Amino acid sequence: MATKTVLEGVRDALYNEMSRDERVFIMGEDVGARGNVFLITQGFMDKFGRQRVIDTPLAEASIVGVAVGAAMAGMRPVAEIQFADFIYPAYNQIVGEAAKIRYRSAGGNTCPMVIRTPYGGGVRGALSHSVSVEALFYHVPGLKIVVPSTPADAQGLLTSAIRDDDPVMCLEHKRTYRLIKGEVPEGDFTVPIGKAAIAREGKDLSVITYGLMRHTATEAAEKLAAEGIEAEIVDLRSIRPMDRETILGSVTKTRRALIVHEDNKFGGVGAEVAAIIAEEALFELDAPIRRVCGPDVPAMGYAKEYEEAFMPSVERIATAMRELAAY
Amino acid sequence: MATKTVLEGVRDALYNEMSRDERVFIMGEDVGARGNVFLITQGFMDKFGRQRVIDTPLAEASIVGVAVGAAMAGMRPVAEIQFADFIYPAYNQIVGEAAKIRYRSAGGNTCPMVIRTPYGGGVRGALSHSVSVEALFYHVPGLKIVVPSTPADAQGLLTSAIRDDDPVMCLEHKRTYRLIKGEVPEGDFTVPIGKAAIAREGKDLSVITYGLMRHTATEAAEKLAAEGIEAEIVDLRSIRPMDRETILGSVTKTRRALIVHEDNKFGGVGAEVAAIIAEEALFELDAPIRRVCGPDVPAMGYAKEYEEAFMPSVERIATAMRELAAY
Amino acid sequence: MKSEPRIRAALPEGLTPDKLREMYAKMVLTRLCDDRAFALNRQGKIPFAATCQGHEAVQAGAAFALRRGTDWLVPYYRDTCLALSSGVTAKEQLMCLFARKGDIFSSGRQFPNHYSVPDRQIASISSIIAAHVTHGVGMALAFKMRNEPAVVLITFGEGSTSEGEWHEALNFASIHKVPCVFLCENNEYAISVPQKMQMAIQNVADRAAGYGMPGVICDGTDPVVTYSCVHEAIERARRGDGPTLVEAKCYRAMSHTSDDNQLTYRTPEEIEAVKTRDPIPKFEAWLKDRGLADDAMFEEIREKAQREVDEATDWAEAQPPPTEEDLYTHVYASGPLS
Amino acid sequence: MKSEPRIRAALPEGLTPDKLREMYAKMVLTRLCDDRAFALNRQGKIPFAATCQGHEAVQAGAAFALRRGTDWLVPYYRDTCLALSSGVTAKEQLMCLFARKGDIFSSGRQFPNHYSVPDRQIASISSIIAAHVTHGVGMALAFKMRNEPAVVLITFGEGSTSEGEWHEALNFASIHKVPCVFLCENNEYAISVPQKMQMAIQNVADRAAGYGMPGVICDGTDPVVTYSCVHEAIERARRGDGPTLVEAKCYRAMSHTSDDNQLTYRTPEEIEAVKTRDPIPKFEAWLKDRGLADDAMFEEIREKAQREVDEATDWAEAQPPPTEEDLYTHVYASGPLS
Ligand SMILES: Cc1ncc(C[n+]2csc(CCOP(=O)(O)OP(=O)(O)O)c2C)c(N)n1
Ligand SMILES: Cc1ncc(C[n+]2csc(CCOP(=O)(O)OP(=O)(O)O)c2C)c(N)n1
Ligand SMILES: [Mg+2]
Ligand SMILES: [Mg+2]
Repeated sequence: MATKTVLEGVRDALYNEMSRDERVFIMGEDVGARGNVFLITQGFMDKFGRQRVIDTPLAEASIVGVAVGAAMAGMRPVAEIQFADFIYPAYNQIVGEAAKIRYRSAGGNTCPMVIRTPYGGGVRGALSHSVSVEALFYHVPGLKIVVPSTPADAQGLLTSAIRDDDPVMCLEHKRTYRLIKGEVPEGDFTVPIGKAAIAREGKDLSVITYGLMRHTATEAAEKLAAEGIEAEIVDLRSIRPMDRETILGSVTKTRRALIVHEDNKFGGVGAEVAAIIAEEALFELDAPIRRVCGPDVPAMGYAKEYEEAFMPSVERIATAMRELAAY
Repeated sequence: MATKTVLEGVRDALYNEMSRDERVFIMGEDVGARGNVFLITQGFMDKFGRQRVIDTPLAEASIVGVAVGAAMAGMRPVAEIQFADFIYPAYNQIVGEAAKIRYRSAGGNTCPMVIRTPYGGGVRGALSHSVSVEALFYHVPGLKIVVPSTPADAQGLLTSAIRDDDPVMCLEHKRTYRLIKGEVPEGDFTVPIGKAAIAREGKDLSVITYGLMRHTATEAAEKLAAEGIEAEIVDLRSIRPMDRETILGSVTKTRRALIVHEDNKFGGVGAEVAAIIAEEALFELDAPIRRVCGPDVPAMGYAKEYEEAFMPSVERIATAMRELAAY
Repeated sequence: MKSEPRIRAALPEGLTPDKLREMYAKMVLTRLCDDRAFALNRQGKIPFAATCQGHEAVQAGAAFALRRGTDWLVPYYRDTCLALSSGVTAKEQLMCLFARKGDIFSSGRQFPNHYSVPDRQIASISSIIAAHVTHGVGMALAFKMRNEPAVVLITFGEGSTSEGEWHEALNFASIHKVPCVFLCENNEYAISVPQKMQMAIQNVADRAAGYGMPGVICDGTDPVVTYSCVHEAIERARRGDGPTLVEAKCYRAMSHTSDDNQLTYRTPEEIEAVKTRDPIPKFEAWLKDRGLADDAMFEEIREKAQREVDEATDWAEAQPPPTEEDLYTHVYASGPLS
Repeated sequence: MKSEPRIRAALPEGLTPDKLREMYAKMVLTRLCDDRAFALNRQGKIPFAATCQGHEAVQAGAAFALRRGTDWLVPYYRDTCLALSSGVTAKEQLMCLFARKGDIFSSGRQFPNHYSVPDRQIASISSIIAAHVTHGVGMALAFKMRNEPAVVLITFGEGSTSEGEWHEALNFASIHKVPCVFLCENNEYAISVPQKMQMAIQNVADRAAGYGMPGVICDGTDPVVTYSCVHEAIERARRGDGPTLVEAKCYRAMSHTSDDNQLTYRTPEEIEAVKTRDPIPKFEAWLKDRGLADDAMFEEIREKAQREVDEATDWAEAQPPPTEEDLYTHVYASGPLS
């Protein structure tokens, strides 16, 4: 086991897969000489050559569209969108094209590719460098979406994504890149897409979350442990497919469900989590389902005050946990 | 009261608002000489002139983007996307721009515009002329989304949308255009955005739905009435903002909730409806929440068999209602 | 008849009298398939048909410029003749019209003419205009990365060049000099919108300069001229000299599709006028003029094609439709819910 | 000093000696604001700064070509000098750097330089590259529909011309001959990506032909030359003759933003070389050469600007930040949840 940051996990997955498989290549803005704006691909151009580490023009639809074509022709492209806020121009290629190629050709063509992008707030990224985009894509059959929150998951899920035969979006919370450190297995390993993790065991309530909020919620849980409340933290890791068994297993055990995400509440991923529980475990619950999420405003503002008011805090989560446990 | 089709309701709203307010104009593909592919704007070019009925180039991002700019400059554009499946290239303009202009400029700029588009299946539109797109937008603060299902709502909601000071998406189920006829008030009237309608009163269960499914569900309800089960049909009409009171009022009364939509189930609008109920009325329920939706496959196929297997039918809905009532 | 060797010398590189006659045969086969589609639509047997009448010459010419078995085609929905000239059979074409389960393009999921025939190097497309253009570029990038000799032919209408994605595709392709050819089938309309409402220029080919690539205009009602232009562009791409934008001027003989009515935006005079430009009689005259074919041969070709289309129709109509279970196949490699 | 009337005759239409000195003053004020932003960033007082060093001349020239109070500006994030030359004050600029509640552009919601000043005809933009270009076209369309005399100036970097939306905007504008001018500030880089990796052409202006509009190249380190080109384009638009694409060749003197490090992709020689192109001393020489200013005047202007920036900094820093409630304002006209 080595200790790495999330960023290093991402880098190592890319590096190892490019070393292992000639079909894998990277394309995106500033991924070459600059080595990506977060320095994830620093040194890659020298190691793998300009042909496999392509600095694209500033045009997201073509970053994804060209990658789709390359995937159809047998490559394994990893397309990078510099910040998730810039993924909108590529929406047609992701939702209208990549997600439907296998289905529309009845398996004649396939689209094994990865779209990676840093998302999320808490880094003073202001209105256009802070967005969460998972809810804008998770409704789309044909896509898979992973949201790692630890270095091991970042590396293992991205590795799985690159090896997957279908298009996978890998959403990396940019605040975790350097903040979150953790143990990562040595050598080749993967984390399966579609399996949630129990980040912390507990018996009094279940907190279902993902991304940076796994860590914020865990902090809140540690606080509550001192008060004698043991929260179970379920880190979804995959948003689509979603691990219904783990969610339902945890909720059935604790009989209380709190959903936490940074993204806006209305129509967020938490809505589907709540719906699954309400459909399948309604009578196992001793309290209403509760969501702690980002507010329903258009964006996270630049000023520190906006950011702090937007992001679910340890305190807000802890309060909700306490109330739910006492219900 | 006059009897109209949904299509006529849409046309009359456009016609009346263009007559009433010089700032209102239409832009889109084939809206001019052709009078729109469904003939909604037939004759408009002759009446209002080429300047106010603009045949655009085949480029959706600019249809919306130019409309956004015109709205910022004080006009009231109605941008048409020919089929909802072609809205993806305009995603950036809708989600990244229109929705955020008021917020990002702290009210300095605003974006009063309408985006209308026909959506939905059941017309043999195949893979790229059948999609439901509401769940891809309803998560976005700053947008409003209406989904009329009757001629009166089509006219009244589109009129409200055009008069609204913020961007409103008007999703018109294309199957309803000529199929659904109904009474429409004479003269100037509006239907408020954000208010659901009780399409049918009942005491045994609530069916929460919208769009074409309002009619399919009502048919199912009539069937069940013969068996002594009285279903209440809630037609959301607005997806964002969503009428929580009417949903919760109905569910609290009937103690059973069935959500029906044509769109894919996972992460669909029904997820948020379920979440709202599970948060606020969990202990009012006598049965788990249930959803009858389109299947989680990438698209509705061309062959009749695909279409029939995809669209929730009267039978499927009636069965779910029966089971829920008997729970 | 003039002696064939002398004629051959005057033919563009790669074209033989046999190939010219085959080209003609594909144009005729296409016309009959097209007519059949509209007849079936009128009979209520199929809900939708899209015509390629007026485009047969550019498509046949372009198809024969491809190196069969090597080069890839990323077509658009109006490319019936390109497909039939690239190995798609009448039976396969009719199966997609009837949306049968055995339809090899999409198993009845897509509208007609949304080909996907990987074993004949034809890529899958959606109906979303211009979305396939970057795909062709990406395929060409893959071939370049793997040092394969394949070139990609990407087609679209002039209306499609208004889309942002079209611009991005040409820009990317020219920067990276990927082996592809952009072929615009300019029929002067995007549904009802005439070219002058789509762009402030006369020639789509004028857009090539903005990408530093050659822009070539050709008479798209002449398959030999189109062949030559596309052939040259393809071999240029194969040599590693980068992409070319070829604009073939053609026309649309009918309404946009079976759902359209051109009388709402085209004058009867205009509709009559385009009929005089029919590429099939024009090509017949060309072939006869060079002694490469005569009326008897045309008749024979037509009869053979008619038999083929009739048989294909009966056969395809009798094939089974998809079933409810087919709704759930090919969602992910691993199954419907992954 | 040469007599001013003679000089004036040789000046481009609309420029007076006073205006030229004002232009110079705006360039200096901008430079000081820019330096201050980076100083504050290094001090940890603000998390982010974007430079416009190397762009001052093109921006000052363009700003003075606008008819103040009538014409609209749809700028991009690098347009500090355009904004300060169009009526934005140093205090307002500093308020956005500090993200204070009273920031008139966004109330501290957006990154610095994301102007929105409707009372001075400056439109709101996001950070999403090229998304504002169609907005400018739509504004121009509105002015045309209402028969108003306003022209819209839309600016962007050369990297932004790769975006599909850029293409769509120019295409729409030229078809409808809306009164706008597209001004490309070509500094040869999109963050780290040099022009040759962004496009296969030498001049962005070459793209104009694809839209049937004039493409003009000018020296963007010379405010008077830029003024002339933009002025001509604006008056052309105002006459109803349609849009122009103006390319001003300039350079980026520093890293992309405070978050970037240009040493990873630019050689030290290149970084040194661009410094010699500084538009401010160049313009000083131009003014002196024509007897329109002398060193004492430059000194005076600089001191005044320095005082302005210092005062603005202290004042802005002392202003209150937004509060938690401010998170919920301006979501909809009717309130946070409509
Ligand atoms: C993104 C998108 N927008 C709109 C449409 C509707 N549509 C289908 S074909 C067409 C016109 C295409 O014109 P052109 O590219 O010139 O091709 P042609 O049909 O003339 O061969 C339009 C607007 C679509 N399919 N996709
Ligand atoms: C859609 C989008 N993609 C990527 C970015 C990240 N980004 C910000 S500025 C920039 C480079 C812009 O280059 P150019 O247009 O030449 O302007 P310059 O900064 O050189 O003035 C990039 C890639 C963005 N803001 N928006
Ligand atoms: Mg056309
Ligand atoms: Mg630049």
